[in-house]
Amino acid sequence: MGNTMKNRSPYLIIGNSAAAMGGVAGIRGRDADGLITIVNREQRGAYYRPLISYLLGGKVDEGKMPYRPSAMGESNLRLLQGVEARRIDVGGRIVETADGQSLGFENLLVATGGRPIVPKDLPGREAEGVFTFTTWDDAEKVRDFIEENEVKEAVVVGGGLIGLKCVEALTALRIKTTIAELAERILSTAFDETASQLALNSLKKGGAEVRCSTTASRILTKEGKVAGVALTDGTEVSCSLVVFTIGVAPEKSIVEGTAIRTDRGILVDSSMRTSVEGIYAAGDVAQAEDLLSGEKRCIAILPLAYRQGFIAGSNMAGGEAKYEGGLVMNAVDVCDLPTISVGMTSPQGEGYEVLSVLDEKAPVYKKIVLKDDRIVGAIFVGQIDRAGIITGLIKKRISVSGFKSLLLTDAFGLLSLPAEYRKHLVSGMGTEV
Amino acid sequence: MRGIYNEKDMGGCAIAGIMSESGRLFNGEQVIRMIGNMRERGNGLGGGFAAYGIYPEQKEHYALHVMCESAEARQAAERILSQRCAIHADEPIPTRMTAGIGERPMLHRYFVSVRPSELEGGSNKTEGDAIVAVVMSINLEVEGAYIFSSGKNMGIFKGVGYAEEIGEFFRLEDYQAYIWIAHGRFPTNTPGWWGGAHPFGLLDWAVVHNGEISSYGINRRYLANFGYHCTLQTDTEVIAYLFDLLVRKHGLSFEAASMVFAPPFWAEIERMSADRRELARALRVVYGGALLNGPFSVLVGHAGGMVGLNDRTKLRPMVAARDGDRLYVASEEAAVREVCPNAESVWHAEGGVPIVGEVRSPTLPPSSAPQRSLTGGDFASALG
Amino acid sequence: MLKARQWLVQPDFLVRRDPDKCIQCQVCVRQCSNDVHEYDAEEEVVISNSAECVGCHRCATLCPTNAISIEQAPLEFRPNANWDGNMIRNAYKQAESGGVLLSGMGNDRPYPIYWDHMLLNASQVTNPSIDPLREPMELLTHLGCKPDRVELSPASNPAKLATRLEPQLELETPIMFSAMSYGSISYHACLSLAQAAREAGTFANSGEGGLHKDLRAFADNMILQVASGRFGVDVDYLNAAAALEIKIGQGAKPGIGGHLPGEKVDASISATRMIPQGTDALSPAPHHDIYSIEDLRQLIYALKEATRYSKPVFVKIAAVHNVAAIASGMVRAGAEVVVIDGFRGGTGAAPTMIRDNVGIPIEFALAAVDSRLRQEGIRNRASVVAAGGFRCSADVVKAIALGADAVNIGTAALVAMGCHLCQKCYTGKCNWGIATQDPILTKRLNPNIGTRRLVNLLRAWSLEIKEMMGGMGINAIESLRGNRDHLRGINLTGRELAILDIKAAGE
Amino acid sequence: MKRVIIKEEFCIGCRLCEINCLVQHSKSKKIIKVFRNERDSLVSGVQVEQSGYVSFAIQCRHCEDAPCMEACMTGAMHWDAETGAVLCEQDRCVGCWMCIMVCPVGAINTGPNRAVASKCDLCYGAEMPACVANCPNEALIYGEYDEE
Repeated sequence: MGNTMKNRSPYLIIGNSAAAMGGVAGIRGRDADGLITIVNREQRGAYYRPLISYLLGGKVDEGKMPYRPSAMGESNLRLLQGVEARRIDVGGRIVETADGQSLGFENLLVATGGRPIVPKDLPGREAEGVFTFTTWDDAEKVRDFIEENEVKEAVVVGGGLIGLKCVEALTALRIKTTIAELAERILSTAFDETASQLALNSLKKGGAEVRCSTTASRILTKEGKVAGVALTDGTEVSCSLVVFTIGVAPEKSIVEGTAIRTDRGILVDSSMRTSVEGIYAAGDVAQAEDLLSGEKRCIAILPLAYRQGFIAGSNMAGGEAKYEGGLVMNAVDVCDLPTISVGMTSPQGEGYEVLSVLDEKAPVYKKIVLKDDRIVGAIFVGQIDRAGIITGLIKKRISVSGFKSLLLTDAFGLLSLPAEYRKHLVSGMGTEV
Repeated sequence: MRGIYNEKDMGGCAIAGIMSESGRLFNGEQVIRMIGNMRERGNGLGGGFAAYGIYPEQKEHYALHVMCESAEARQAAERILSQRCAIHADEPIPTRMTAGIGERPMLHRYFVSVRPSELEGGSNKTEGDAIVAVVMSINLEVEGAYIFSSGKNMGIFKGVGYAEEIGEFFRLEDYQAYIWIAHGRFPTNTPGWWGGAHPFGLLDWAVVHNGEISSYGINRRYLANFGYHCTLQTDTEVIAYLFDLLVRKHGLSFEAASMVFAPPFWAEIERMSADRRELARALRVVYGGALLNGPFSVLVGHAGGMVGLNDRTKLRPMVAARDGDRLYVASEEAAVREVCPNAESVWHAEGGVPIVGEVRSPTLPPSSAPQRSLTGGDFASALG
Repeated sequence: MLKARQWLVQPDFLVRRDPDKCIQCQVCVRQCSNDVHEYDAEEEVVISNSAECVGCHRCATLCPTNAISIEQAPLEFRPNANWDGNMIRNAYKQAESGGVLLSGMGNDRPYPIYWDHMLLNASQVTNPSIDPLREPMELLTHLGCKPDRVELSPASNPAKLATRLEPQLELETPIMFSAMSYGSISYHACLSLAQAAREAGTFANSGEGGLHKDLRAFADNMILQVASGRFGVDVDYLNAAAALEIKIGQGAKPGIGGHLPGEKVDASISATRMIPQGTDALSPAPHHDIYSIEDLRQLIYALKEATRYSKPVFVKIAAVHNVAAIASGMVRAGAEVVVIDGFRGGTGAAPTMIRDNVGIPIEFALAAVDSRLRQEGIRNRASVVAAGGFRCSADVVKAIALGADAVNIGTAALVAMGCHLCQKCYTGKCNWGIATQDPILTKRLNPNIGTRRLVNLLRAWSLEIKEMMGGMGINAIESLRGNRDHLRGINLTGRELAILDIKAAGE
Repeated sequence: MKRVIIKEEFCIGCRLCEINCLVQHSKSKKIIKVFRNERDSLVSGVQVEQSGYVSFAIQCRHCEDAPCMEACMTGAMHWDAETGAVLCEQDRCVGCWMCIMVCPVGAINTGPNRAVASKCDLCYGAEMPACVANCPNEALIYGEYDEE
């Protein structure tokens, strides 16, 4: 116990990705050298997680993976790598680790991220050649397996963002890849039919096979190795590699059974604090307020993870930062087709207005969803320049009644915006122009 | 005579002056030695003297010194003179043959007073104004005649030659004066001419001057506004007229007049006390046309004393000394030491700061210059 | 908009585009308000229509590759000393339009420029020239009525001033900006002039267009005009000024009034001029309350009364044949500053025949006025300001030596702000953003740049004036003023020398 | 830190800023060669917007807490301590376009061939950005905001 007291850390962070990095930056913004202890399940330092598909596809080398040192903040950082945090003693303000350490803390940031979902009791899921795809290790394992077994065919289960990036990587390695998506279209959460269709076309042009409204019912094995996948539609696809990219669930096991309130993820308030004083959560594991709906919601995207971590961090260091609410948004390049989706792209219910332009050939697709003259969602496919202006309008809830007609034209720009808002933006300081 | 000499006088020269502030009389021998000492500053093309207090028996009358090229010219001048003035006496100016003095004009002097008729018409026109008018008209209209001295109880003696030779020529050792000023000339661009020599005079003003007035063109035109017509186109003449205008007519003190001729720079004026700033500004604004610009040291004599003045940036030399009741002014200190080896004080004139010598003697006749040297007032009346 | 072509009128200029240099960036297309340049998207090439070119060089100046050159249209008429191309073209224009020929800027006909027939003096040996970089060189100038003499209060010692001076305008350099009205030039141009005047310690002139409310802040450096139109004149306007100027005439159009077309009278100009928006602003040829010198006297004193005798009153006239006598009358009527505008003076718009044929050169007018006022002994009573075609500091020095207290520069100031003398001011399409009210064009004159360039011009000219004065051995401007000894004439007749009252070179 | 300050009221819409931005970021740096040979391989970091007489040039504002940096998943987008500029290290960028998605002024583009993000670098190393140096009307000024 004395030992625990001795190494009681003013700042303890569980996790080592975007949210954790945001946390470090947030703390350092207010406290230049207070000890920060980071407990990291993985056997390596912080790295740019989304790069794993590019690493697999050979688009980036390992050298590009680790965070820039500048992003880490050098001083007084204690990294416990390959150490898994097991449980939190909320009362004793201690985190116990798998290897039996007791880490005392004054402020704790839970940034454990998400756990990849693999359907339980799926026949053959234990077979050699079945993988998930969320970590650097995953990417290495998949690559090693491909090399050892000279994989020619693969099946990716789950047509979300990670799935697509994975497919892109595999096709880049000249592996015939089939993607199976349970929903009737890929990227169904981020996109509407039209956008999904354009992405699909691009994906096919990229050489991938796409099967919608179906998923794996069974892994076909041969001598304990993957031989193919049986799909719910009765068809079978032969392959020697299966990657599950169905999605991630918040990795909240560590707080279960504690006083920390959870729902789908760990519930946090606008300062990213959990229901317990001094304990914060950020990133994919956190369930924070949604900008548009105001409801608490898990949004597993990188910019929010960093922002949440930053806010948690500076509050841990005595700040009073407030989270303006999360906005779902995704940018992904589907086989050289740039796409962006922000907010509510397929509105359900009353009171929504939809503007859109479509050019199938280019292809270019732009869609804007409005409610009460305010933008609540947007999709950009093929032509995404200046999409950020729209994101800004959504975040700042600016009424577009005055320039609705311009939103989707090529002429749209800052000039279309209300003068005051424009000048504020342009000035960077709100003084000039 | 005019026309040929229609050029402004440029040159480096020597100036010298002695006065007795108690009004004691003494002869010209000392001033001749002073100017002779600076022979190197002249070139023998002109020299001259002014002496005050030399005609006590005619002191009520204006003494007009005239130089004429011919008897006809002299008659023509005399005709105008006798129309407008009463001639009380006249005679040739006594001279002696001297080595170095070559061809010489006829030199004659008249003692006159203004006829009352001359004072009619022109409002508050003074005798002085009338004499000025007469001098102007003769010098302008009479070919070959030129009045070079027109004050009371004083006289100007000048000609072509080295100053000391001119002094000898005019027998100056025979005159007794309380002020002597002298000039040795080095004309650079006008042939030596008797009328062109210094001093230049008008009424009892006598001016000797070393230097060049770059503002001459506007000074001349400025004076024309007030009826002064420069006949010789010498800047020395301009200085005499300006003294007459500012001191006799406008009643400025020598100090104030000096602030006009060699004004302080605006930057200095800014630093002055409110009253003085207001005065300096007014003088510059109003009398801009009278500013004497360019390098000069000038010595001005008048019945009440003498004044030495340097240009505002002091581009010409001038030394002053005091010893007993004597005030000495000269281009070079050596000239002073020549006649006064152990002066009580010797100093260099500052640019724009006048050296004012005043004769303190009740017996003196009224002068063109103010008695109180620091304040104004109209002295025209004093001439009546 | 399609307009019928005037068949007889041929282009004045030829726009050449070097195809090897042109990068089709279309800067020229965006900058030409006369639609000379046009981008053909199909051919992917910029083409130029010379017919509309006014030769303002905006395109050539901004072209990043200097691909554009502009020449006089090489369309030559058969040589004819009597009917030169200019005359023929004018006749064509009038045959097509049936209207009065209009021109902007000053007289451009090849009359002799007498400044170029006068040479300045310098000291050698007999007196030292002065180095203005090492010694003080004073340009401070006072405009206003001066007494003949200064009175000192008799009793006081040290001396104290008794005379109370009339209000004087103090200039740090003897150069002011000519009257240019808001309306004839843009707000940015007016602002540039006002700011430059303040920075350089001199004065700008509102012209007859009133004073924009935002320019009131600069009124201490502004001379405000009262002209025949009386635009924007009220008691506040009069009292805001540093000095007032009654405009009788203008060198570019003696005897002619002004006319600002209604389309230029927008909300701001209407407010400034105090006339309804969109109505023509007409200045009558004469002041209809001034038909004689006595009437002028009445107006002068009305203005003095209205301003409690706190500011000098200027009267500006065009240089006409008997200018000297008129000027003397003006001074006797109470004008404290007489402004003479020579026949080369600029304008926003004047009938070409008037501009090119009425009036006399400022050189003679100035010499005559200064001499006349001196002859009459009233030169002290008023300052004389010369205007109309001052191109450089030497012109200014010569004018001051002839007798001017100060000069006004108009065209030179406009040129400093970018004017290229295309003479199309009256079209309102000034590509340099000066003589226009079109918001797209007025943006082109950044008043910060305009101010800086004007201040630089005044600074440069002042330095040169100091150098020239130093060369003459003069260190105060009052010793140059009217000092004609420092001028010599060259290629002038005896009569001209006599009028200018200067000697010939060599005398 | 010095920034490019935009003076909307003086922008004359000539687009010399865009032109010179291209030249500055070209290989040859010779304007005519650039427009002949390199035009398609360049995208201007500054963009002029114009409608009627309102116009201005806009480039990356180099925000204090830049959303593009937060959103960047590769660390390509970074803050240059020396100049205070927000720079995109292109060989780290994989073209995910997160930055474009979050830039509120729309100052980042997909680059010449939609490979990696491209944006204003304040003409890194230059004393003054080309757009500022070549603005004929000082509608772009290089200076500190508080100087204004």
